[in-house]
Amino acid sequence: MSELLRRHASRAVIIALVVVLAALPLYVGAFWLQLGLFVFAAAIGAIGLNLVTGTAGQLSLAHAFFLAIGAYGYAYLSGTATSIGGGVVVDGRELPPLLAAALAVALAGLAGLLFSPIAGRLRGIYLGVASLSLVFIGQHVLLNAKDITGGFYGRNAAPFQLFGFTFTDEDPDLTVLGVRFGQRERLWYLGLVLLILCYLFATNVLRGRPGRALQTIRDSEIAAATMGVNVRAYKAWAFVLSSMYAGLAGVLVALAFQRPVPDYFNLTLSITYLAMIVIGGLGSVRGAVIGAAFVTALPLVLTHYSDHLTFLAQPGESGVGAADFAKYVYGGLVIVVILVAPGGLAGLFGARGRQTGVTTDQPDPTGPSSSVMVKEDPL
Amino acid sequence: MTYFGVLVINGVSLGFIYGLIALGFVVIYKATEVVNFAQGSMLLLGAYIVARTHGDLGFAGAVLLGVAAGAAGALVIEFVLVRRPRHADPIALAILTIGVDIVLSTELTRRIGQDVLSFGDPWGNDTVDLGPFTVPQARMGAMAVSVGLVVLFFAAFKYTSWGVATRATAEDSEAAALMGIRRGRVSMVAWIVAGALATVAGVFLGTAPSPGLNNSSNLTALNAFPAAVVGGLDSTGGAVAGGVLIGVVQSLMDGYNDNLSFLGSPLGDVSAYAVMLVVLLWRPSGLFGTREVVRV
Amino acid sequence: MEPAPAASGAGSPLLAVSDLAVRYGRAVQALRGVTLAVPDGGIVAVLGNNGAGKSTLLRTISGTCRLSRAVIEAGSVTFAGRRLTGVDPGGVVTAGVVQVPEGRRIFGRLTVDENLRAGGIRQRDRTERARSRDRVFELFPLLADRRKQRAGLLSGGEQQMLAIGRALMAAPRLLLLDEPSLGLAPRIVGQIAEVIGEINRQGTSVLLVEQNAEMALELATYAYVLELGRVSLEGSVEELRRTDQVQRLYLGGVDPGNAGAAARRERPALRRWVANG
Amino acid sequence: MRTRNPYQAGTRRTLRAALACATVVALVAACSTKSNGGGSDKSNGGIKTGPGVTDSTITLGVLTDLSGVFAVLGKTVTQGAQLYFDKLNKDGGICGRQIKLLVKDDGYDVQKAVGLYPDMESSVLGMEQLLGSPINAALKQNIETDKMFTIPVSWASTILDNPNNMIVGTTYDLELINGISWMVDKGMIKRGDAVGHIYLEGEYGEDGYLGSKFAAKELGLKLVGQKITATATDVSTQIAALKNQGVKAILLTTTPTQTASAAAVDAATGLNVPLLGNNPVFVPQLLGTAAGPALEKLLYVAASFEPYSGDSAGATAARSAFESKYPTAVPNGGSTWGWGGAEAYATVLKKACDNKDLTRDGLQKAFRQTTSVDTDGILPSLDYSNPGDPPTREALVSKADKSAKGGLDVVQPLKASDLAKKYVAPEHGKGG
Repeated sequence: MSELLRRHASRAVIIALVVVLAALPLYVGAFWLQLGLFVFAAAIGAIGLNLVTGTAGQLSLAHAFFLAIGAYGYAYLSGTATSIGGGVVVDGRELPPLLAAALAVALAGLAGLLFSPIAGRLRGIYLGVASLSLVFIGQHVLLNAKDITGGFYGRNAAPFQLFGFTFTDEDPDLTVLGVRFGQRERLWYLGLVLLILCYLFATNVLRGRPGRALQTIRDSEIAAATMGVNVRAYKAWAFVLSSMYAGLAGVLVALAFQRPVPDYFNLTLSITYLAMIVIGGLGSVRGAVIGAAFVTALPLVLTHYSDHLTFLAQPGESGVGAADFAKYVYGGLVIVVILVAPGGLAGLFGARGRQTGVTTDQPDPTGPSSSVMVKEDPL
Repeated sequence: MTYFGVLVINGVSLGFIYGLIALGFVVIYKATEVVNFAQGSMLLLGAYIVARTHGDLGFAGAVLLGVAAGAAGALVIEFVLVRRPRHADPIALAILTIGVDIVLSTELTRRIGQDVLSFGDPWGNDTVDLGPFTVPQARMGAMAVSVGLVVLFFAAFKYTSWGVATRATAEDSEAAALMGIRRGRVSMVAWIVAGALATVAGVFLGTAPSPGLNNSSNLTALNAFPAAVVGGLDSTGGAVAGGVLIGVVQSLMDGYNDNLSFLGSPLGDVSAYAVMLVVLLWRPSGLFGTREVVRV
Repeated sequence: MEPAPAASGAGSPLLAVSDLAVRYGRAVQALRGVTLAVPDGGIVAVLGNNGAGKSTLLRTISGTCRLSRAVIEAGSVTFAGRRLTGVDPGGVVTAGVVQVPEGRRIFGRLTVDENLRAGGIRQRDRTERARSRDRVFELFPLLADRRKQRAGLLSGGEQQMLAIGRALMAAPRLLLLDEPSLGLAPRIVGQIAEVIGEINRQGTSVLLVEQNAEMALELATYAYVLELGRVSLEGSVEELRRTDQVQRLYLGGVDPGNAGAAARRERPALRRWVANG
Repeated sequence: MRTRNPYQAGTRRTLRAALACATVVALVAACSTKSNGGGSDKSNGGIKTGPGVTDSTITLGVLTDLSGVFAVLGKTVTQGAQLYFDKLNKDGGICGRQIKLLVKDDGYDVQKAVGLYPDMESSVLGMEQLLGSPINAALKQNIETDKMFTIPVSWASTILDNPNNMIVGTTYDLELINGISWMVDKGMIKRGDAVGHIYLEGEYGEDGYLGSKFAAKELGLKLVGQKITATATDVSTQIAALKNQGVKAILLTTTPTQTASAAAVDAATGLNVPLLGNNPVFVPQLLGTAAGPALEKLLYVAASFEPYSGDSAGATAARSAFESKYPTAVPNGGSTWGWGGAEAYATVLKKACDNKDLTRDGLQKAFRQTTSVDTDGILPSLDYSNPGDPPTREALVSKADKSAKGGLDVVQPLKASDLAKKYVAPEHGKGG
């Protein structure tokens, strides 16, 4: 009975949240909308990383690379050949934006698939370090494959279009309840819808057979194998799915930036994504969203209000400014979460705590798939 | 040919510095199964102390203090953070060290700002002539000290009780515990050693031909990652060999970039990671690492 | 029931385990109130099937049960009048109790010498250490010949000797042996049994956990049978030999056609091979 | 989300207002502030005003790096600009309005910059400073859409094609062309010599390389390029490669740390050839390092603005203002340039005021009418009437010198070489 009630309450909260988010563009200014776009993109990316790192327990630092593939894939496929400065001309495929976006996501998935033989061969921390190399190789390619990426200068991403409706400031001019709907307002809804779809898909995946298989792999690959889980195939599949999520996040980033530049897709971005899922709570889809919102919004919001936050050094003063402070907070939170609150923010806020399984550092010793039982069965 | 020789010498001298950092990764990994992503910050911490105190203490005194500080910093990380969740999964602990790195490197780079901090080292910009090659004295010093430290390390690892205890723990921590080997102590010493080695590496990274310590010196630890992994994360000899290999590869790729222009440029940084990826495809546990023993 | 100090008959026992209850996680109750004693200078055997709680018992004594996240719910372990429960493994070794783990668990990448050093690591006194080493080489001359060899290259029997030798380096007063006969040829098992007897004659008490009841009952003077975490039977070896249960389950004497019992022994052995391979 | 309160800063509507708008169609435009956030042009006392302009103030945006890798540059440039506007405000401001800087720190992080830009967009008339090549590239689209008149802290010729950008000074390629011409004049290098160029991956380095390529071709030099990443701190491999080619001089478009390493290796390996760098290669802190003596012996810097120690009236005024406000700070040329840039921006604002049009379009128009910005000698006279062309082709050469304030001493005053006058970059003429 109370379980039923709780589920209803939880659903009500989520619906209320969605309604609020849908209404927000009517009230808030450009800064918050831009921030929201970043949050939607980050949340989609974090859900993806969470599938591979939180649920399947495979540390990946390559997320920035897959985001870059999504962003540049979209910019290239939807773009036209243009001169972008410094005598460089970028090529483009001029595909319809929707098709370009879908192909960019597929491309990111393909990259994940190509990497998965390596991922399948490597265990634990070796995979984490190997995935680092994708970020460096990716940066190198972004800077050197100038006729596709535009090099350091980046390249424009074509505005998104859906059945003739463009996500720009005009064409058609759109006014809703007296509020002019420009590019940011329109992209806001695109991001929101995509996030909801990605969220639902991920929760379904995790609730079903694949989710259980991934958790088993995380707890013990050997145990999973003896239980008939095709470990290699599932690991590859998790990587592909995770990179597709990253690819979609990349497409959104390209749309939000209007002009993706290589500098963005660096190791720091990968680490930021890792921080998101740890802070939110490893293994939890809701946690990934909460973590993404927190980590993305914190530095921007602190800077936005830095005039009022007297403990922060104001621009030009020496001392700890908003940017540094944000880093202390989220670096510190990563530490604190792993030390004392393995469920992350989702575990603290959520009524039922961890939603889709336990965290990596506390395998439940009573579970049938747990490594502890297999390892220490007191025979 | 002389040019090739110069590149190799540059690569080897840099490679030994990578080797020192990589050795730190490996010794921590062996003792605790944790990959320490905070190694770059530890390097920055020790070197920063040296740079700030050499005026008062002289170079040697500052280095001693810096090494002590680097070791103490590592010990604090080990004690407060890594030891507490004793049974935590190594991946969670690796992420934890990433958190430490974010906080520590933010603070240190903020303090360093745009300064280029020198160490007041005795070598300055003097050079040594080795036949047709001219090598900065500081790099010769780096090589000599690195070789010395590596030999010292290997001797300690081979012959001291700590070395035996660490290797025993790395192989079978429960059996080692049954022998009365305290894992906590093994792990403490490993972190101290890693912190000290990182500090020494940091000082050499900031002496000639580099002008000093700056706010991106910690990023060099990112080159020591491929070094440690190429050699094998649990192979101490592999760390040094991997460091030298990566140093030489980077130097050669940069030096012959003109002939490899189809690969784009610059090639130095990316080549380290490309080499690592190739090695891992071929040998998933690195060149000298042992294949992961799977216990059910 | 107060356990009889058995053969020695002298005063309080060297090791006393009383009412020990140990649990893994929430569900698995490994020990449910075990009480046993090892007299000074004696050899005591613990028999039992897989899952009876034998390994948990040894882990609890040696202080390593925390490594596998077991929780001591009740009871105590006392050694030479000193409480061992809550003492870390290093402290237990210093107190004079050393365990030879099941499956030998020698350090294969270390040399024979280094394995012995690891065993003697808590022995600070140099001359004591040398004396222990001499004693080990006396017991196992073969190890002396191979001291520079990597331990992983030794044969199974040699590895078992090394595992025992390694434990002796800490000069224990009580040696805990976890299935020393496991996976060894009968001839080797005989040799190992002889050495254990010799070690005991030199003054070290022994707690021997075995599935190989034949060997255990040969060596020991007093024995316990563990079943599902409880002591189901105990007594002097002569008494136990005569019980049907021990006959049937552990010695396989009475009913050679009992396929069930045979299978029961087969399976666990197989499982361990998988586990340690 | 932290955004549920509709009354938070940046929010100008309420639900009620929105509903009212829906019902009163005629009022839609008036109540929808977002739709005209980019240019709510009003007429005020005969002066048309745009966003960021009130009766008493003109607010300008500064999006800079105060906590990242270029924090020191961002800080001193901002300080220089603020000092100039302080002086200007004391003298009565512009159009009777005080100039206010709205400063935001992006920490040289692209996402932060893109996220903070909309925060400023509606409350500033233009951007007095936008630091960082990747950030300028990422915001290019926004700047164009919003017609945001901007001074980029970058001297790459690639940004000339953005008509909203006001480059203060000449571009990296022209700095080097002038510098190389000067070296030839001084006899440091001659036709047929090999010259090395170590340059950074990215806009800055590659723009410098454009200039050296041109100069080498025109002057019959053999150019040997070595590209490096920004995080490299040891350039001994690159110097070895250049030594192998027998170079007679080395050009640098690098970070200061790399400059010091280059000087140290250059001297230490006995190569001892002169070094010529672009204006960002040097910070005075380098002279305190072990590379100090080598730098003093070998390093020349080409720039289109005076160093901190410059003796023009403008540089002197900037210096004395800086010294009295920040007596303990380590000075560098950033504040001097910041002062000059602010003066250039103020020149355009004054022209817009004369035109009675303080809107973004008005600023744009005034910008193109600006044919000579006079910064009292900090910079050469700047002419912005030809979109896509650099405002000046002049550069000066200074030498590393410990005894000079700010560490640089001018050895060749501002001058445009014949080669510089002839040079056409790929972007030239493309603006507007």
